[in-house]
Amino acid sequence: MITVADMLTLSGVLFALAVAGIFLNRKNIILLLMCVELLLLSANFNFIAFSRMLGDLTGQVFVFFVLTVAAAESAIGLAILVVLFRERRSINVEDLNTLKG
Amino acid sequence: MLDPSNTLNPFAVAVPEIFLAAAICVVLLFEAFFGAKRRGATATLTLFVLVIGAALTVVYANVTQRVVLFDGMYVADPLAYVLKLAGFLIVAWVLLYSRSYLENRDMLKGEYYVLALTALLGIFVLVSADSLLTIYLGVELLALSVYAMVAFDRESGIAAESAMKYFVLGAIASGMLLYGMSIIYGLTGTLSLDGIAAALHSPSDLGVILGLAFIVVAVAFKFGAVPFHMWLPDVYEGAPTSVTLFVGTAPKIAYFALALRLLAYGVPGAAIDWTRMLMPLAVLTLVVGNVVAIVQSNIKRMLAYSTISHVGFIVLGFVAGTQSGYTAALYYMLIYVLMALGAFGVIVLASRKGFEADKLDDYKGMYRRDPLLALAMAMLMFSMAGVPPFVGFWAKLRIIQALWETNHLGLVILSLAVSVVGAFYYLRVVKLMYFDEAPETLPATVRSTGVRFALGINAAAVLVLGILPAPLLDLCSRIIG
Amino acid sequence: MPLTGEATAVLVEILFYLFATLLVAGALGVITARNPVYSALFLVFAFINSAGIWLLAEAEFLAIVLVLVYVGAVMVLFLFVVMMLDINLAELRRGFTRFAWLGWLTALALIAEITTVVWTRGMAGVDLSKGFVPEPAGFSNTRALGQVIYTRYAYPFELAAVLLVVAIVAAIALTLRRRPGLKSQDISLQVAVRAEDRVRLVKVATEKRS
Amino acid sequence: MHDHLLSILIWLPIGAGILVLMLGEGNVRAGRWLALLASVATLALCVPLWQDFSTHTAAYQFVEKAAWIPRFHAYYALGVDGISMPLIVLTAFMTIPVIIDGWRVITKRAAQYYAAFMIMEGLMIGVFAATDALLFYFFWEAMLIPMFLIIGIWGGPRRVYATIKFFLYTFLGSVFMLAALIYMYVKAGSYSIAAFQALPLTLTEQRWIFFAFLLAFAVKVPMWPVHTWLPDAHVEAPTGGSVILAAIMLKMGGYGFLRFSLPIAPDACRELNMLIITLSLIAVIYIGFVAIVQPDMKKLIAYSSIAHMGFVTLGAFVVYAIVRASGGLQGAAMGMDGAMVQMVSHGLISGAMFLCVGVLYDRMHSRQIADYGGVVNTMPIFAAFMVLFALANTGLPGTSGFVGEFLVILASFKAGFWFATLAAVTLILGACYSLWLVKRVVFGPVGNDHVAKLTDLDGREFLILGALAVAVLLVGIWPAPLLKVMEPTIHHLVAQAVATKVPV
Amino acid sequence: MNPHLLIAIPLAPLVAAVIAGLAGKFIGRAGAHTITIAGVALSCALSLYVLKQIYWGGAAAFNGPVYTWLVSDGVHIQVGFLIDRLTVLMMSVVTFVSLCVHVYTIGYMSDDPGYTRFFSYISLFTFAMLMLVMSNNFMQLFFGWEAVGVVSYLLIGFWYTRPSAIFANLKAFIVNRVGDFGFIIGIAAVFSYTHSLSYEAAFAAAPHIAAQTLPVFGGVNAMSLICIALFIGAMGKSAQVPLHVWLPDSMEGPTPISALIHAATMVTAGIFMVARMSPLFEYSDTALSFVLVIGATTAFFMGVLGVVMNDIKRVIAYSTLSQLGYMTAALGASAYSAAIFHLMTHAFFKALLFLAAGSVIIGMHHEQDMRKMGGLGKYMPITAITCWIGGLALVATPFFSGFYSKDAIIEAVGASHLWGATYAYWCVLLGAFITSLYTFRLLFMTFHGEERFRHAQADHGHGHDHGHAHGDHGAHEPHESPLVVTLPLIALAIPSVLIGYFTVGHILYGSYFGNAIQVLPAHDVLAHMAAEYHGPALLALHGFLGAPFWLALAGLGTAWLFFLKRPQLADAAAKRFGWLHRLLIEKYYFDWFNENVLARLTRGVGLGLWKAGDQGLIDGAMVNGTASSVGWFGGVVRRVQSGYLYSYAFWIVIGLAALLGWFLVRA
Repeated sequence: MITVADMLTLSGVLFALAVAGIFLNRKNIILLLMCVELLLLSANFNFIAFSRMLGDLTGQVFVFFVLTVAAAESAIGLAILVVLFRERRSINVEDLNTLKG
Repeated sequence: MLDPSNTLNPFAVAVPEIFLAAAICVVLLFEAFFGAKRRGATATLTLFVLVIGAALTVVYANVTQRVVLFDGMYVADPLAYVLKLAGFLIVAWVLLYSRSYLENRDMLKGEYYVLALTALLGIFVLVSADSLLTIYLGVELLALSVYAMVAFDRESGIAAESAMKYFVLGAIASGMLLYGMSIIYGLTGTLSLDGIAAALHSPSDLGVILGLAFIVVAVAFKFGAVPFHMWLPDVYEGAPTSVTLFVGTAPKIAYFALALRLLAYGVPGAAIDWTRMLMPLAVLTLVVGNVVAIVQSNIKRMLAYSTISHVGFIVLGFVAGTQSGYTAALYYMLIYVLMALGAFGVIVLASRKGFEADKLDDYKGMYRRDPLLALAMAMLMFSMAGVPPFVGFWAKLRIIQALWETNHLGLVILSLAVSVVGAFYYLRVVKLMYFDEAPETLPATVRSTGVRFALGINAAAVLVLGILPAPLLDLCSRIIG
Repeated sequence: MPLTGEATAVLVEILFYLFATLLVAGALGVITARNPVYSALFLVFAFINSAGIWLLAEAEFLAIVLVLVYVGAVMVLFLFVVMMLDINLAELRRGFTRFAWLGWLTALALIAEITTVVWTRGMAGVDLSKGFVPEPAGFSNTRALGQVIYTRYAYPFELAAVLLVVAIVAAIALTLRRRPGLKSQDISLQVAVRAEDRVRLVKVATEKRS
Repeated sequence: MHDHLLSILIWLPIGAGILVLMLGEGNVRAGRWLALLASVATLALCVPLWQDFSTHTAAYQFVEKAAWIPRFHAYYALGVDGISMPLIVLTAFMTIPVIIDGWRVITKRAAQYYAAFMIMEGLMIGVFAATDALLFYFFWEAMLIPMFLIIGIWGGPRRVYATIKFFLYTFLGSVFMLAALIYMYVKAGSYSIAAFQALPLTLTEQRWIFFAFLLAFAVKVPMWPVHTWLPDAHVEAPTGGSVILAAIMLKMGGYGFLRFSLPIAPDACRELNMLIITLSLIAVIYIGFVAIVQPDMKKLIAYSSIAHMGFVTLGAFVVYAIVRASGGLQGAAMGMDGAMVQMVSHGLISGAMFLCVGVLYDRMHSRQIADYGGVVNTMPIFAAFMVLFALANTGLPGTSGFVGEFLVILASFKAGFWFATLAAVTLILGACYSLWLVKRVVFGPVGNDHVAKLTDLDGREFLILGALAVAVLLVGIWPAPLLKVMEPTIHHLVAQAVATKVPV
Repeated sequence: MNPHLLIAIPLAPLVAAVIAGLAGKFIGRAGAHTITIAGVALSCALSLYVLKQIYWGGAAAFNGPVYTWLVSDGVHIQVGFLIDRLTVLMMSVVTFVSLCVHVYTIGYMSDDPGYTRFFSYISLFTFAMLMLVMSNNFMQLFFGWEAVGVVSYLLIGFWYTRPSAIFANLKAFIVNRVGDFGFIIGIAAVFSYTHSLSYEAAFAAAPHIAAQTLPVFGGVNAMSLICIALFIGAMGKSAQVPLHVWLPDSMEGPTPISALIHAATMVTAGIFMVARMSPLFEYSDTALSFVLVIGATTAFFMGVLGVVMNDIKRVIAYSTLSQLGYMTAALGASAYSAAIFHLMTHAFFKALLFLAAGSVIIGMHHEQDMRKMGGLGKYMPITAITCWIGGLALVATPFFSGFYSKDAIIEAVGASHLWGATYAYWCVLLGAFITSLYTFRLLFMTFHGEERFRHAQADHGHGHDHGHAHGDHGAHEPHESPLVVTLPLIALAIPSVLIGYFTVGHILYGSYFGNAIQVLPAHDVLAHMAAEYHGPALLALHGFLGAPFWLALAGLGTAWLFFLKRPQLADAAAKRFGWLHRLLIEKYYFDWFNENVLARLTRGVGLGLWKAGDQGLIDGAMVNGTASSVGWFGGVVRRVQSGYLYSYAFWIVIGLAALLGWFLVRA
């Protein structure tokens, strides 16, 4: 039997890995975007788990919208990435430190 | 004014959103067909839209009690009414200030205005949200529009850099928001804020803390509270100034509503937990914002840190965790937006292509270059420092009053001490403008009478509201209830 | 051969752990792969495993959407961008920051915190050790969702639409470039063309032969 | 008109200031005259204020009250009693010399200069006239802005450092006062000063409030060790700025002690009076020594201001020491009388001293004592004034400087031998720094060629120094009217100061 | 008594001073001196009239207010007059001497550009002095006290271009302020016991105060403290050791001032004050002893310095110090009448001596060094004779006024039984010898012997009295002074000789002072002496038998030997006792101490507090330190904002983890 606790633990692990990935990677911004997707995935796990636990569809509806939003978000994120790459010729996180202090 | 029960259409109170959504389409189409030929027509149209929107808001959305629509996902209440009206006006003002800036830099495009309007719609959604789902969608709608606006100047590397940072961090934050929401949903089985408020009564429960921590972090991120503030200075500095002007003003309304609805109205049962979580954040925010602002040489960045310090005050209103505190936070937020509008407005108006007017030293001898701009800026700076007779004083006073009511001695002392530190960098701007002489001839500022008039009104508002603060204070108290 | 309810449960559990293990492995792959293309593929792998778990949890519609939208669209977009940007892969070889250990440590701390809460069973009276509510026979997850999304959730749905518009507008505004030197058609000009603009009737004076 | 006399006194100069500002730099002539006219009119309006002031009551007079922020029970409430009325008159009086002083000297952004001073006059009168704590604070802080600009725009070479130091120092002090005011509002439900005075407070609360007020007022007075903004501000400020700073702004600290600290936190004051007294005596002695060695005339006068203001705080707080030493109240009112008279007198004398330095500075553009010498040879009339004011500064009987010091010393002996003895050291130190200054600047052979080319006072300068000299002598020779005006209020104040507010 | 009349007495010179001071330009020199002399003359006449009324007319003492200065804490502090026999005597002396000096000034200052200013000052001084002596309360006393000090300050620095003059006047003021410091504490102490500033109240409360103990210095008698404090004021004003240092320097002022202020009137204010306060001093033996010892010390040791001075005015100045010491010693011995009596006689003969010295200075074209004089007697006969008269009065030659007063003092001190009386007696007794020595030295060196001015002309021009150029450089032959100068000399010479004879019976041994001066029976040395008094002539004849006379004679002989007969002996003695000579030349190193130790210490403390305290600790460490540490902190925190996306994310996650962790641990 899959318990909610199992699901939550799994999502927690995913969440942590996503977070770790974000600040482990300094070479490539695209990886950061992927990590964000993982992050959203982990939240979705929670929603689905709770939705199924409660027998309430709302959670799944939420996930549906999250997926929509995530797609839109990716589109914009990648668009920004393209603009950035055109300007800087680099998507290396370490080159992204003009603004600081 | 309108009692929704008397109108035929129950959705009448949602007219601001409906109108705005329709207007977005109109503006988009207008741009597609006429935009290329008549540069600026879209801008004018957008201003019209905003003015009409404001008028419609006054007519239709002026409710006296809570109206819940869309299956509990939408709420119209006096707070929403006021914030929406403010939203229209602020964005109108922002776009008015920005026009020549955009024109100068070949950014006067319909997409910019569409994005501004969608961001405004996001704000409205947040302001009227009564469900975790609408909150999330509002946050995203606003955030995505703003990300795009920040990156809008495709010629600017730092704009893209800041947009990228903003985007990635914003996405992390919304991930956290989602995670926290999912926990809350799991604990209560509902997305409705009213339902959550009714269901959650167990403060200091581990699960509640887990969910709250994520939500608090997300909210703090949106506000720009330390240590979740790091996007803010970079975005403020990196974005085109017109966008900084936008980012620094209108969204604050939404974030306030976000915090109020999500925390204060959503989980009042665990207020003791989230107020305690906010407390260290508020302390850090106040200290870091003020202290780091001192060492800045870029005025946009300096104002960004100043924003952070103001956010500290707004968060303090929430830390108080009382009606009075929320009222104070609302008042502070409105006042802050008014001041930021003016301050960033001055930067926008002072700049020219090739001269961003974003270095502090660019303001040397400003009084000679443009007395009106200098005067307005000086008034705004004094106001931000919290010196009477300007309105910023009342904002701080109101927060401190709320803190005293809840006996937060330490926070009172800290907030006041840092505001003295803060006064320093505001004074420095005045010093540059009034005490120093300009090194060489600098480009002229915007001469448009209309825009200057708008700035005059903006600055005068800071003074008039400072001398006669009662109406706005009353309004805030009334709409928080 | 139909399995017993208990056997099904065991199988589901086994599958869950399998998928979960693969999912975590995939996720690890995403964040540690040297090549962004590999990362993207690891992510696809992770999504597919997630979809599997969601299927196990009887959230069929979302599982399919995840595969369709994410794997089919978003990840392709990612790969597309990775390719398009022509990034020097050699240079993007992975390299962790000096503070990588702190990153791992924080991740561990987060996992510890979340699991602590989850396994303490103290979540506002909600029992997390329960399984899922069984769906009634003939229940269609997709139908149930479809019934509410366009009715109860019309408002968010509209908002989602606006969001997508924003994404489109933003993507175009940010990436579409009109290069001044490029020769391109102006369709509206072509359409609006009038005969008299194109054809010039020239009256040629006849020359008298002398 | 009496119903709105105070309002007129506040808003007339402010209005005039705004008008001057709007006239702009192109109409400086008109602006100047307007400023002068308005300041004279303000002083003229002080005549009915003084005339019709009843000396038989400690209650506020000329009261006005209008709703301001009804929700917070904050009112636009004005009124004067015996301690605020003389200070208002002083303010109105001292603004005129400042306006006249700038007549020809200020050429840079003159309209703004006059506007700043006129606006400041209104705000300062507002501080003294406000009977609502919030309104008081409003004026109190607002006043910093014109002063900040005055020092920063028309000041000397280190004006930026000085003015920011001034602003931040005073700002730091006052924000904590604000905290205390709001705290009391939360407890009392009103911002009326009278309500604060009537509010029962535990000793702990009073202590906090006391320190909050102390910080605000001590900075303003200024008391040792939070005085270091003053020498800088004074040195860098233009003459008019120094005059207003010394003559009026410092008084606000003393006024604050009398109006807020003593009646609102009497038990804390009783408990901590030795702190104030000690600081006051340090101010008198320590600062006296420091003043002696100053090479800069303005700095010297600035330090002497600090030392003199020590008498104000000493006089205000010695009441507790008197009660402790003698068990009675005899002499308590005298201390406060002395403090008040000292404030008025110091306003006149320090203002006059700064004007004197201004007269020299306008001619030589130096404030260094070493650059002068033998000024009397070329400027005999000026020298006469300077010597007179310097002597007044030493507390010479017959000048106003004597009255306050004398009363305070008399009162403090009731508190104890050492109080009076240490306070009286000022007699020696005051003479040292004031007259050594005179010796080096005024007397002696012509110091250098620049001094040789000096010209004596013109009519304008003669007028203002003469008016101040008359005032200084008048208060010195016949202070009775001043004391009479204050008497009921001071008695009331003493009663408040020794009553306990700790709830039983 | 008519109060208006009394008000007119101080007011007349004040009005004159104001007119001369403010309108000097318009009324001119003649106008200025006319009006001021008229003012002082009126004052003098009225004073004499009041004297007549009070002493001979039997009018009661007047004690009443003029106006209320202020009311504070229920205390009415008034300006008012107490006119009794003591007061009126002082008024008469002051106005008379002042009048003489006014007249004398016409001649002395005739070619000074500050002519009108000078007249304004001395009239103002007369006003201030009158306010002092006529006062019936401590406030006004202090007012007069300070006012005379200020005018003295202005007059010492009259020639303000001379560095020595403006040094001297600053010194005078500050030293006086040290005295006033004590004085005001005394006043405050009196006030604290009586809650009033009137003499009346203080005198009435005297026995009560004497019973109190003040908890300072381990407990002192209140009356002792009051009296010593008040007397410190007197020490400043009356130049008693160690606050005497200003008086010799004050000779930088014009000579009429030396006569008026620094000999006859202002410096005696202290004497007057103690006499006035006799009802208080009587209750404190400690204070009286203190007064006695200080006075006697001054009398002897300052006199000694007169012997080594060469500046004619300084000799007289030290003589004044010494005589003031005599008066003070008399006060200490409770012989207040004797002190006042000596004050009066001294006023005449010392003013005379100063004016005569001034006349010599005029005659010598502003040369003050006695070593450049000699043999002037035959050129300036009137001056010489009047000067001799003054000198004889000073050395207490029987029948001269000085004899009656000074002898009485010596005897009174001898009769005193207070602690220190023996020491004091020896001081005042030996003082007689010293007085005689320096007086005759002065007379011999100036008017007799070799005419040294002839070879002194070469280096003429140093040590000027006047700072301004003197038009008359051709004639260096000494000449007699004009009538306006000599007339006051004669006018003063007459009382110098006679006044003692005629008044001693009244003032000293009679009941002149009545209850204006109070002496407790236990201290009443004069009553004891009065018992043996049988008329002035007999007293004078008896004087020839007394030790003081023989000591004076010895002084005459010594002076004659050393300074007339064998001048080289003086030099030899100076060489023989080099250390002593040096000690005397350096004036016991008082000035050295004040300048090198006290003044330097003060400046050092000031600099130290300023640089280390204000600039270093408060501004440097606290104010700017706070500012810069905030800035430093800002710089550090700013570095956290590294610009790297991963570090931003890191902070977000750290924040989350920390927040979560902290709350989970708490819960």
